[in-house]
Amino acid sequence: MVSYPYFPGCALSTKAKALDICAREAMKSLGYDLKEIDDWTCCGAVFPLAEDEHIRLVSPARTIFKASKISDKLVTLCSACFNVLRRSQKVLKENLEKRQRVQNYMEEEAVENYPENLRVIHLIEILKDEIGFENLTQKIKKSLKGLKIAPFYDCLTFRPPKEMEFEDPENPRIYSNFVTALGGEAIDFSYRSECCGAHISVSNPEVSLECSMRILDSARRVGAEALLTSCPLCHYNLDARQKEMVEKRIDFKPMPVFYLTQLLGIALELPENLLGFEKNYVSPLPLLKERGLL
Amino acid sequence: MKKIGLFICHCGSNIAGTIDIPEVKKFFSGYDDIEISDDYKYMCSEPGQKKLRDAIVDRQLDGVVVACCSPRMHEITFRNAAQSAGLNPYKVEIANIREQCSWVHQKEKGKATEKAIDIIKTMIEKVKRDEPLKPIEFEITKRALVIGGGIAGITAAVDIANAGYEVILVERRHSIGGKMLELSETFPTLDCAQCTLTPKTVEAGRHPKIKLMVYSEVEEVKGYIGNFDIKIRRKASFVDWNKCTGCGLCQEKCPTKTESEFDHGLGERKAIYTLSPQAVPNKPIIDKNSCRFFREGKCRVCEKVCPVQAINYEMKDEIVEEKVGAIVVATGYEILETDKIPEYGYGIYKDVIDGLQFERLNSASGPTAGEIRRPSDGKIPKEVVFIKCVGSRDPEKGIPYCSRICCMYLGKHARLYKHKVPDGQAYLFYMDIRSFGKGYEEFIQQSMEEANLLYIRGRVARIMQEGDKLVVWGVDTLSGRKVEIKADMVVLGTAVLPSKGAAELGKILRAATDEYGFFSEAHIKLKPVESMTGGIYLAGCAQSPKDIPDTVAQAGAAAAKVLSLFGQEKMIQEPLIACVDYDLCSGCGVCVVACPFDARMLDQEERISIVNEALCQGCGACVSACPNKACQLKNASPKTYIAMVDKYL
Amino acid sequence: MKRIIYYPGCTLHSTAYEYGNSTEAVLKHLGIEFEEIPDWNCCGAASAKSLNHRLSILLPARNLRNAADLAGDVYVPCAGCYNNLMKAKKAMENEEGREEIEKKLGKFHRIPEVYPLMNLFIDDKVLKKLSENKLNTDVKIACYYGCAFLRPEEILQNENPELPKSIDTILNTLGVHTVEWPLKSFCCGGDLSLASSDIVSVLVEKILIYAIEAGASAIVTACPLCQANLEMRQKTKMPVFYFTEIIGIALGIDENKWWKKHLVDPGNVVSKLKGGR
Amino acid sequence: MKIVLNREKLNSFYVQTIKDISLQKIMSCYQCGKCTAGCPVADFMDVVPNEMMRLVMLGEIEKLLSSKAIWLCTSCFQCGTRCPKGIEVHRVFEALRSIALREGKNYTDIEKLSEDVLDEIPQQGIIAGFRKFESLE
Repeated sequence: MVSYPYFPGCALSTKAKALDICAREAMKSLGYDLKEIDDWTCCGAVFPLAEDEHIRLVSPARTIFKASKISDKLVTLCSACFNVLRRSQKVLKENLEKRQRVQNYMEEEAVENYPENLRVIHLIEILKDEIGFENLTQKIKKSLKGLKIAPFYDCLTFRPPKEMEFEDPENPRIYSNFVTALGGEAIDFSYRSECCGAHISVSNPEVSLECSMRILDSARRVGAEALLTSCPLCHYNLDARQKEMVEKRIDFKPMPVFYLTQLLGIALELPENLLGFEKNYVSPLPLLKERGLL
Repeated sequence: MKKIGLFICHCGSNIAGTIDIPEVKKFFSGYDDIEISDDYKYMCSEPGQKKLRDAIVDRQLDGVVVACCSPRMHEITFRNAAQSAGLNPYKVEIANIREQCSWVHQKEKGKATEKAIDIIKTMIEKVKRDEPLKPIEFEITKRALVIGGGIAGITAAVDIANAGYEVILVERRHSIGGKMLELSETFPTLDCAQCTLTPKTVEAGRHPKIKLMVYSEVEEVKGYIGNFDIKIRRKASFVDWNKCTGCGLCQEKCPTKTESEFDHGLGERKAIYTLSPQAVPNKPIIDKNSCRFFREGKCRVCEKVCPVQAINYEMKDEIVEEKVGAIVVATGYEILETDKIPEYGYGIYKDVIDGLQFERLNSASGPTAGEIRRPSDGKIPKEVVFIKCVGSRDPEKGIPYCSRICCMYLGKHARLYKHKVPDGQAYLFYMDIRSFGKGYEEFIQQSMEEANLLYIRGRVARIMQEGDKLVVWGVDTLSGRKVEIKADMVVLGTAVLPSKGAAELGKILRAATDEYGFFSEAHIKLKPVESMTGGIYLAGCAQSPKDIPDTVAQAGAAAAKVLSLFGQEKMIQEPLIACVDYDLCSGCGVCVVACPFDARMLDQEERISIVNEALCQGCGACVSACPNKACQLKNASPKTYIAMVDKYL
Repeated sequence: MKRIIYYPGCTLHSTAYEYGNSTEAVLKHLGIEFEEIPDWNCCGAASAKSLNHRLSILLPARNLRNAADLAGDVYVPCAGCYNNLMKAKKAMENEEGREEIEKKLGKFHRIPEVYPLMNLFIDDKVLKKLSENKLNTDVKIACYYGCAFLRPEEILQNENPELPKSIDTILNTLGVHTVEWPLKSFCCGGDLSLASSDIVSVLVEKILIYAIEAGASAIVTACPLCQANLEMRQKTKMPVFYFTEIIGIALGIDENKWWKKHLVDPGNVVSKLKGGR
Repeated sequence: MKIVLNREKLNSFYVQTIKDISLQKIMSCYQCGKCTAGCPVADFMDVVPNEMMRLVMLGEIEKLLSSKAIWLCTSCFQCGTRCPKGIEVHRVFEALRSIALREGKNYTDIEKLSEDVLDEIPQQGIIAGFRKFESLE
């Protein structure tokens, strides 16, 4: 069993539990122990884009210090946490002036040796780079054969590419390869890397609804049966807000939106109560039952 | 006691405004070895030069110091003047009291005058020790090598050959004509590219003075201007071209089809093939990678059908050695691989094509016989989007420079498209319209008016496939709106890059290339066709992106440079180069390694190092490397310099 | 001296009475014979243009036809009239257009030349005569040409619209100092005066500011609409004259009834102009 | 409406502040518009991203501070990712928001947000949203 420090973040502990529980259980069955960091604090939720804001780097720095005491990797799953922690680590590693300013705010963590070598990784990077998608195919218990999944590439995991150093956001493949590894059929669609409207839902809900609807329409047009995401905010916009889409447009057909880890859970035959489908607004159960996957 | 003349130039007020010239003149009158000390407002003027000449004759001077501007400006002027008065030109030295003194010390006039005196003192020491030297002469091999058989190479080769000199024209592909042969029609006159070019390819093919070496590459270049030794690799074509009559039977019967590079992947060709119907020479090669016999060990159909038994599967590459006196580099260009910009979906969506592919679609000899049919389903596209600056002027994803031809060729494409599909709509996304050539702006304006082209000022962010349409997300910055077009086909005006392998060829030739791989010219304005290396000249896109008129003009200029070299009886070179004090040389060979010009070698019998006078550029690398101080530069020995420094201190 | 055909148009007999009256007085004084186009009608003005294109050509064309019966060239004081007559003339330049017009109006045995009134005075002989009557004064005047005498250039082929100088030439000949200023051929707002007077006010204000800045104490124009807009919409008190009025002063034939028609009292400037004599 | 340009305006304190906060080379923008072409919410903006860059260049900052567009930006980083000149346009947007917030110009009234949304939306959305809309004072 490999053990990594794991940072679930606030959404995964509350509103996006389905993303979290599946992750821990599924990874356990693949031989990985995700150890939740003790007494973690918020990742900051938003990476500070203004150059003169330093205080917002303190929280991520604290998390990075904590993780570094256990391992040289820190596993995240929520796209916002991934984005903030990965970019913060890059800034703190490369910009000594900022690092100093941040450390001025810290007490017990303010050590001489900044954990420069700590890598903030996304859970899917374990699946891809450590286990390998080919091996994953060997390890799953149930193939998602016949399930047409449209993988959605959220903004925060991929952009800005120079800071995230993840995958080219103009032609991302990682989730498609993941779906294929699980035996499903990955459907490429035009809007796969367009923004869902994100937090504009708070202030201009009609604008973000439009953004999300375009994404679902685009996936539907090429024959997708469900969407895949690993971002709680995308999930909210694309799943929960289908309620409004149905009201707004008579011909709108709802489509289930899976969390990355839910699909992994199905393929690894986790018990149904751990998959957290009750949190999905559009229930994937009818689709899964029809395909004999549950 | 020497007789040295000192001439101080005022350079208008450039020098006289800062340096107290009467003071300087006074200081040097009666100074050791100074026979005459004089000054003049403009020494470089004719009366100024006359002063110098007269003094040399009247006072029997054996050395001259001119205190004036940088030697880069007028050293040659004063040396020529001295020579015409009977003094060895290498006994003239410049004391730079302008760039190195008056210009930089304008605010401290007193000190500037002192410094000028010091500078002149040191140069007097140098002149005292200068040896009279003679320029070096050597023979010229009056044959030229032209690398690249496109319009640039062909033009240069024919021009040189018509003047009566032999030319070896080397082309990487197996027929000449280059990119221009792939084009359909050319701007701004819309005349057929093949019709314009083929008379030239035919002329090059049968010219008695041109030795055509196609399917060949330059592998090694040694020597120097006037005397290059070249090794050329003749790639195995597996067809004995001496026997082959070009009947075409083998191509017809060959069972293997593969993507045609001439049609840029839009059409097919056989495994044994000529590049195009108008190929010069009209001889096929076997493509080893697709030939069934080479891949699977059986087939041999071509061998069976060939009426003259020209097929030879055993053929090997051959190395040919040649001697030439000048080289013209005309290696042409490539276009940016558009997968560098994945948001446009090139290579993913079949109907997103590049400019050269459109040329083939539009060409009568192309895969659609000149009908505009899109690659995916052969339908006639009714909405076509043309995008400029794809990779050009894009420092992040492509190259920062402007590719110069895309504005024009996309305008031409759109217009030709409208000729063939009158009810279609063409959209052109542009950032600026650069129509700089003769008749170009008129062509673009006429296209807009007559062909009803819609020019949209903005860049495209994304192209995505929706059903059988390509949805183009652009912007019209003039109205400040996002623009969305559901197109049937998209043509990308991709950036022009140097031809593949240009930088490597640059290393072989020892001719500098820039950061992109274009050959560097010796001076951007005054020596635009000369490379940084003597005897190597540039033509066409090898130097920078160019349209056909500019390419042809430059190729003609390169040929003229070659001819002016060949017109000389002997090569003449400056004698200020390295020499060896044989008594001191131990033959250690350090200088051979240090020399960047391959000008040093060891005489194995004498066990000393010698200098190839034609190659040495007088850079001094060997001088500083030599542990015994055996290597010296002529007229710049350490003793001279120590004497100069002594005088200064 | 010379014989001309005169087309006063509607304004010179009505709202721009002072222009019409001063023109006639000056012509008489200079010994230029003039005859109005017999039975002239409206030039088509702006209203016909927007209602009926055909009518907007036929109306001025009829004036041309009537003028054709007299000898000489037509001189037009009003910028709008001049512009419309020239458009009709242009329409007759091609055969098709001429046929179309002649179908309605009958044969033209000639098409007379049409000039703006100013052109009459920049004739060398007239200028010589004017130069005998100097207004020796230090009043500075800004000459304002407006649009309709100058544009569209390809139809009018009159003065360079970016650098008009006919009025300046006339006034200079009379010894008046004219200022160089940039808004000589700027638009006063034209007929927007009725529908969007606020825009006209802004434009007029701008013209006035530049004229004042250039040191002018009066503006001189040749267009009735410009004159009306400039006097009516300004916040300052700068008088706007017709150039014929200034000639009138110089010739000593000006009349009080002209000055009464002005919205801005020109008395001060007039007496200054005269004072220099 | 016309824009009057002068040296003071082009180098105003606002312009300098935007440069300081964003650390972007504003003057290297050559107005290709690729940022706008790919922006998911440009359809809803009163000032689209390339126009914003242009107005910053022209020193028309007040117009931007009162625009709706700066608040509609979702920070999806599409603009900065695709900019051929490597300008992180999203950071310029953030700079404008920061200036507005620091001047106490809030965009929305927290009181008016629907309870349903606040209950359901994940925390990252709320924080991101609030952070843009409410100054800390």
